[in-house]
Amino acid sequence: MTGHYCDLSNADVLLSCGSNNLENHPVSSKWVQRALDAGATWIVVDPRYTRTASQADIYCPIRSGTDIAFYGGLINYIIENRLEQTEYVNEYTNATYLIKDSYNFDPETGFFSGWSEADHKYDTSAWGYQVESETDGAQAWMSEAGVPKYTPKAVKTIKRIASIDDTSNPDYKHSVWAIMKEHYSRYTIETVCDICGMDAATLELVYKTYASTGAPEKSGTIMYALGQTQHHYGSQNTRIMTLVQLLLGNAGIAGGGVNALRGEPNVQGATDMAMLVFDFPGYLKWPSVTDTPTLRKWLETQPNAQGYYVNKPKFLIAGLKEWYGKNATVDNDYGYDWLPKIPKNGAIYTTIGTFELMDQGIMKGYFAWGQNPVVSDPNAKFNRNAMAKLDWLVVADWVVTATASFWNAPDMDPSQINTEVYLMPAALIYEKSGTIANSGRWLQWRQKAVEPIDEAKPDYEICDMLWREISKLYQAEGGACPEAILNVKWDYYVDGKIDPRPVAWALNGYEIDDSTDLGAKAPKLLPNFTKLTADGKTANAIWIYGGFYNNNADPYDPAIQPVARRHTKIDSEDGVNGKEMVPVPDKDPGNIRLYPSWAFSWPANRRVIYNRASADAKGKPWNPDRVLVAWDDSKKEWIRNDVPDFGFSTTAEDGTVTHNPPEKCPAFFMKDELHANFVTTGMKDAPLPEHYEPFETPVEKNLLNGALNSPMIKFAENESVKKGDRSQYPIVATTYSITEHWQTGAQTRMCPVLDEIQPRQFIEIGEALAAEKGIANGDEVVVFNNRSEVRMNALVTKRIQPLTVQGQTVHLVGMIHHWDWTNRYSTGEVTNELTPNVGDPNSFIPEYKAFLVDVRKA
Amino acid sequence: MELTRRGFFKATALAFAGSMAYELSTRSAAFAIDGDADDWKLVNTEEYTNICCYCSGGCGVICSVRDGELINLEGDPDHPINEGCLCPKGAAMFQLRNIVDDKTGEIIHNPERVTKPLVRRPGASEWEEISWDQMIQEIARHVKDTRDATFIDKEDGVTCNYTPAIGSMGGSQQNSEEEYLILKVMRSLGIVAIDNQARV
Amino acid sequence: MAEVRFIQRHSLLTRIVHCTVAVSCVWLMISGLFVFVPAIAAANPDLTRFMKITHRVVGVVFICMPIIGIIGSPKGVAEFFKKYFKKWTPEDVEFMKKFVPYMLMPKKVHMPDQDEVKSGQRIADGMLVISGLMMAISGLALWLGGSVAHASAETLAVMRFIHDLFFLLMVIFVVAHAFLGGGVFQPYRGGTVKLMFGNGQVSEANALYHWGFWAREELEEGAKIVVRTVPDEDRKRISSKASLGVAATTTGVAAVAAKADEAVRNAVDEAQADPKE
Amino acid sequence: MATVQYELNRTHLAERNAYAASEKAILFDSSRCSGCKGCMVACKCWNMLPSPMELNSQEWNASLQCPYDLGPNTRLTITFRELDSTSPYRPVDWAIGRRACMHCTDAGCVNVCPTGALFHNEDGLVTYDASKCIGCSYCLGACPFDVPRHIGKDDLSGTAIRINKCTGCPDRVSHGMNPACVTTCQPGALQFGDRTEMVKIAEERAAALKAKGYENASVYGINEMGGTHVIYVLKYGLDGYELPANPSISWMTSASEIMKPVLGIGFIALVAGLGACLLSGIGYRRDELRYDEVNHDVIDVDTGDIVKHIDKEAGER
Repeated sequence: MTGHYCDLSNADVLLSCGSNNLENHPVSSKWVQRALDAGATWIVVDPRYTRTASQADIYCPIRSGTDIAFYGGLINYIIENRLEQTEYVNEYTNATYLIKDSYNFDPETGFFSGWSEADHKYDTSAWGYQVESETDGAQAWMSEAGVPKYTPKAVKTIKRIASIDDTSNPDYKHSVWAIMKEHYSRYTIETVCDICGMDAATLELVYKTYASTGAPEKSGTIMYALGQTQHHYGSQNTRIMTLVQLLLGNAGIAGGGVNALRGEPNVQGATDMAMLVFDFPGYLKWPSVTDTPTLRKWLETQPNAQGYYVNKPKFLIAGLKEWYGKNATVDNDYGYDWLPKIPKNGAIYTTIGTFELMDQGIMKGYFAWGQNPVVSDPNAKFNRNAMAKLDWLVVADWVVTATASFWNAPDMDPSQINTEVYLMPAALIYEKSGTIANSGRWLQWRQKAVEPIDEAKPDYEICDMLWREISKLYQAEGGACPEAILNVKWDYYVDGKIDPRPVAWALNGYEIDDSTDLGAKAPKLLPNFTKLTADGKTANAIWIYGGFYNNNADPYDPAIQPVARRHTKIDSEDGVNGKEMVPVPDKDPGNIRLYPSWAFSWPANRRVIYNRASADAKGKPWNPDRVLVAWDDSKKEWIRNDVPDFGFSTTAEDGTVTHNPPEKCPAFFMKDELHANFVTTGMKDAPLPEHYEPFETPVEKNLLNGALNSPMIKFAENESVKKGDRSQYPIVATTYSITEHWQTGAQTRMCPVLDEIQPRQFIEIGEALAAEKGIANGDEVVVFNNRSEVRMNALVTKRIQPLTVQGQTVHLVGMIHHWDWTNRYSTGEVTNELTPNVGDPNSFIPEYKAFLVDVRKA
Repeated sequence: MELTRRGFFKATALAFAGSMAYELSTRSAAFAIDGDADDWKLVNTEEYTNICCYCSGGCGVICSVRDGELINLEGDPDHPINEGCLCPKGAAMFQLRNIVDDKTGEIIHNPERVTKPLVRRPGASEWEEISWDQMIQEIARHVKDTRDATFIDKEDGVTCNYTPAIGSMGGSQQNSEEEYLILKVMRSLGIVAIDNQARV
Repeated sequence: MAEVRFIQRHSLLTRIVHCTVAVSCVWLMISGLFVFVPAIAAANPDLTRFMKITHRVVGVVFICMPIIGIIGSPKGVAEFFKKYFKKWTPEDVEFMKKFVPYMLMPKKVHMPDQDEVKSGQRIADGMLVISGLMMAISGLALWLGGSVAHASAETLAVMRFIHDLFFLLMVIFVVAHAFLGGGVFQPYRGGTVKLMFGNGQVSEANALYHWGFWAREELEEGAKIVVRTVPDEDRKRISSKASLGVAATTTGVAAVAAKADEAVRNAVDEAQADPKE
Repeated sequence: MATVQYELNRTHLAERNAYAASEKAILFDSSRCSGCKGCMVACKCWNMLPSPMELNSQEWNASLQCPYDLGPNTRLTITFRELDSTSPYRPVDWAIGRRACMHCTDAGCVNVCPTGALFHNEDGLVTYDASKCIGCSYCLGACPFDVPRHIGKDDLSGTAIRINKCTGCPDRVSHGMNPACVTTCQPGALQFGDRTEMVKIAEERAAALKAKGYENASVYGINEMGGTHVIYVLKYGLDGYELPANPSISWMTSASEIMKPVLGIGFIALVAGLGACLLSGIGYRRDELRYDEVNHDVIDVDTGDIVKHIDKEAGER
């Protein structure tokens, strides 16, 4: 989320699209209701009339997988009716930037310019800016001792038009605004309805209502979740929401933003921590053979030329220092080469690809840390058969998950499976302490309440045991590249026992020298990430967490750290570190529910990111009742209810602090161009989101362009995918969660009370389709396609209505996916046996949310 | 039927004794509810704050603990996000550890949970128990064998130091400190196939 | 010494069934009161719970005994019921007409002769049988419907109403029956209590007073006549003083049960007619 | 790592609000309820009520309404009804309701409870003392909302069962906390407070819903059963919720209640009447008779007089 949960209450219009937020993020209901009580309007766009929809003011049906058409139509509606927040668009976005002449989109083919058929990818530089001039990007710190030598990028000045109304400018047609306007002009209400299936009156009401937030003082928020992202163009789905929010001036304001309601308790943390193939903690790039084979290459390509991200070298080098400790020096590129580099075919190592690797016999060993991919990954039947080719499998979990017992699935023969499987009993979340990041980026401290039962252990202890044993083996026996292992710093001990607190120091960042040993003595914690350096004198595992655990008064006491604040602040005389927490006088400055003295919100305890955009160019808030930051011209300083997301002050040599005037504070100061982007080169598959049909679509053609699927769809060519055709499988299926259960159900089906309040797996079927198929409510049905067939009970309901798409009636069914063959209280079958294992080229997310099936009565 | 006097008394006595015995035998059932309001459920409990383990809302919870055992778990009323409220899953977090036995009404550890290390040997159809030490030694050996056999140190002349043969999945359930340790172990082994629940 | 003639009116089986049913009925009433009267139950929940158990156990006895009786002597039961459905004679009608005046003025109002079962008796016993039956049915329904059968709340409410209604009737007729049958009422004194709680015999004098037609028939027929020799002073007592019944009623229902037990024992021992005081 | 209890400057759960007895009520606003069932779980967890543990043993009624009805261990359930839509902007009027004890002022269950196990507490809520319950089940039939259930071994003895229904969590309330269901409700569909305040909020909410186009929106519980202590805001009117239009204690139950005084009076009258008879009979001494079956004469034993001759020829008996 760019905002946070409580901030939803500040919205004038709320839009849930691709998120069944009341069911799957029930806490959002509290804040949505507060917004409604204050007079807000709530729109829910969903293929199903959900419990969420039942609370909304406006419900708009939509065919699964057509969100870009829906939002494209909204963009067209906004631009055509000039409902955008013009000043915002002119000041804070790249709408006035000029794009190269090489940019083009051909609706006939559905391809943008830059496509290489041979490489099967776009050359995204074809969508770049027209550069006016270049200047040297070197900064003073880059030449200090200890900083690796590299040539920084040149700072480019981009050609612009005066404003989006500068239509007489001969270059107007190359402006981002003109390109965008033309691109979405095809997305008329009629076309959108013909694609998405809703009626025009409803759609227009939705557009009109949401576009009303283009008024400067109005805020609109978009809540989305996996309904948006789990498509082979899921990243573009997310991007187009950003475009809408930027057009309406809803980004960076209270009650605005693009708000991903994330699905796992610490998936935000896992993403921050880069538990992903291509990332390094803190959203940096992991080294790869192709782009960043050396540290120098990394430093020359990854940081921006200007904007705050020019500091990325500091973050990477501090990260390497934390990784390798004193073994990382400027001479050995801070250990860069010990890190594994992503090979050329990196995408194959993401979740869908790993099962292909197992199937091919390449992947022989597998760890599952509290995850249950045998149930949660698409094409599950293929996956569990692929897993049978593993030599060994290690699962850390609370229960015997389906992943741990894949060999015991009803259709598997254990005697033929030679995988050695280890199940490590893990401690529950209240049987250990540590930090968790929520969707609103709040880092909060968990207190251990009870000892783990029996022999269960926290994951950190399991990790430690494993690492020490492996290190011991390499120490004793050598092996392949032992230095990559033996040079790793592993000193997270308190009194000789592994402990999350020293790890928290690492995440926060600390000063180092050669004698630093976290296991022996607490280091000097850094106050925040601005103190990180690229000279090897600071260490930090993840720069964005800088400042969450920074109280040097007692680094062993989490309770006096920012992460543990409870409407309290650290009591200190010097303003830096103190002994204890004291209550704050005002827990809600500005009355906009930022709660800055509760826990810590990364980055830098900022609650709403891009918050400079909440005020106009002169620093005057768009809405005086919802002030995040405001420029007080009389005092020449910034009023700060939130931590400013811009360089609001300058500290002189003598320590005096002066506030920077608004015109020197760009709103998107982290970006290379200091402006938010409508057209981008940052995505692999399109500079502007364009509608494509799901991999398995019920329609014959894409009404908006000549390509049915996105040209860059991943894994579609794999044999295991077994694409189904609309003639064979005419029904659109989608998968989703219900409020009573969670993910693969391993965790919730182990709670008898949850099995009691929702005991069965079901498929929701509209009354018309049920009648056509002779299915009565409660009947057992078989849902099938080329990949598998799954049995479950039908829940026949009025809440799913057939849609008319391109003149034909399209039926939709929805399946919950919380069941498998394991568990002693409640069992079912694996819905994901039906979902296609194809994915998005940017995020590699699978397309769970729109595929084809047929249904028959069992 | 000729019912003799003696026979009659015997029959009556048997019927009475039988039904009385039956009555008495059924009186021992334990009750889940003790209506006695005097014993406050949270008496002498210590409270620990924690964060819910389901969606990413980050709702605060309070664990009430007595004599080292979890007595109650509910929303943290001071928490600004959830203000003491919890959804059904969050409200059921107590049951991850302890449940009420539907036969006896007693609080028991959830029998579905795994609390001992287990191994499933190749070709076996059952789990067997194993010690932690033994399990860690075996896993470390597997990791080393697989890594050493498949390690690629250079690709097209570029140092790459990776193994394509091991994958690591997961991390969204752990605390951030643990995520870092898992990441550090896995990456340091040369694993590139690292993924978590972010996509599923 | 004098010879006194007795008529054997009730068989042993009849007496045993009646006696057990009577005792269990009393017990059911007492234990039922615990649920019926909130004050009693609220004061003693544990005792009430115990009473509830006994209510069910004794209820089983209450229901089973008549069934055992039927099984033991189906013909007897059939004959017994036949008597109750006999056509009413003018004397029967007269009896009913005179009943209330007679009860209030026994010295002045006199009853006509009666057959083996008086018309008033037929009504009273009929009501007792019906009440008992309804209590048994509704009781069983409440019991089984609340446990194994899971009856609807409405059914249970109806059953409870029936149980309460017939409890009311039962109380009235049981008390009246004891008042008269036990010989508390002065004109009824004279040992009729022994008909059910004793040897089942009625003296010639009592029989002639209560069931004139029947007594004379039996005496003429002679089959059921038993002749005993009793001391002179006792002869009077047999015919006119049934202090047993008086004492029992005045010391409470529980004492009746005790005395009744004693009476049963006496019957079993077939002691010579010399009721202990 | 040793367990360290960090002081987090937290208000102790048990000492949150000062408790003062007054007439209280739970407010259920169906227009805010998202049907998440968190309340059902919180109720079970706080009150330690078990759920079925046998594999797949929980019944499913092809509905989101699970369990479908209240049960021995289920004091609260959320109901779902799909009504025909009254707006073009939704396919269905989806009424989400709540079923649990209504805590009536004129509570049938309290009236019929023979042991006083069920009673109104100081806050006006109907709670019970399980130690006084004898499992008579009378409350089942007395409740117009079909709420009370019994737990314990469900067998012939009936001795092991006790009433089980919503108590309003008096233990929590007296410790300054809200009932478990109210505490956990994320969207604020459940509130707890002074009844007058809850009624006010409910009426305002119903008016606001009407203004928003929910024409059938209404408030339930203000006057029903003498005023219930659960006040409902019904978004789609009464039809969508499992609530009777005019709840009343069934005549059967009322009649049963009349039975007690009737019996008392009847018994007293009977005893009085019989007493009168007894008195009137004092001093009466009937003549001892015998029968001469040969001459068909009824003879007074003491005097030897023939009292009556039976003329057999004439058909006398």
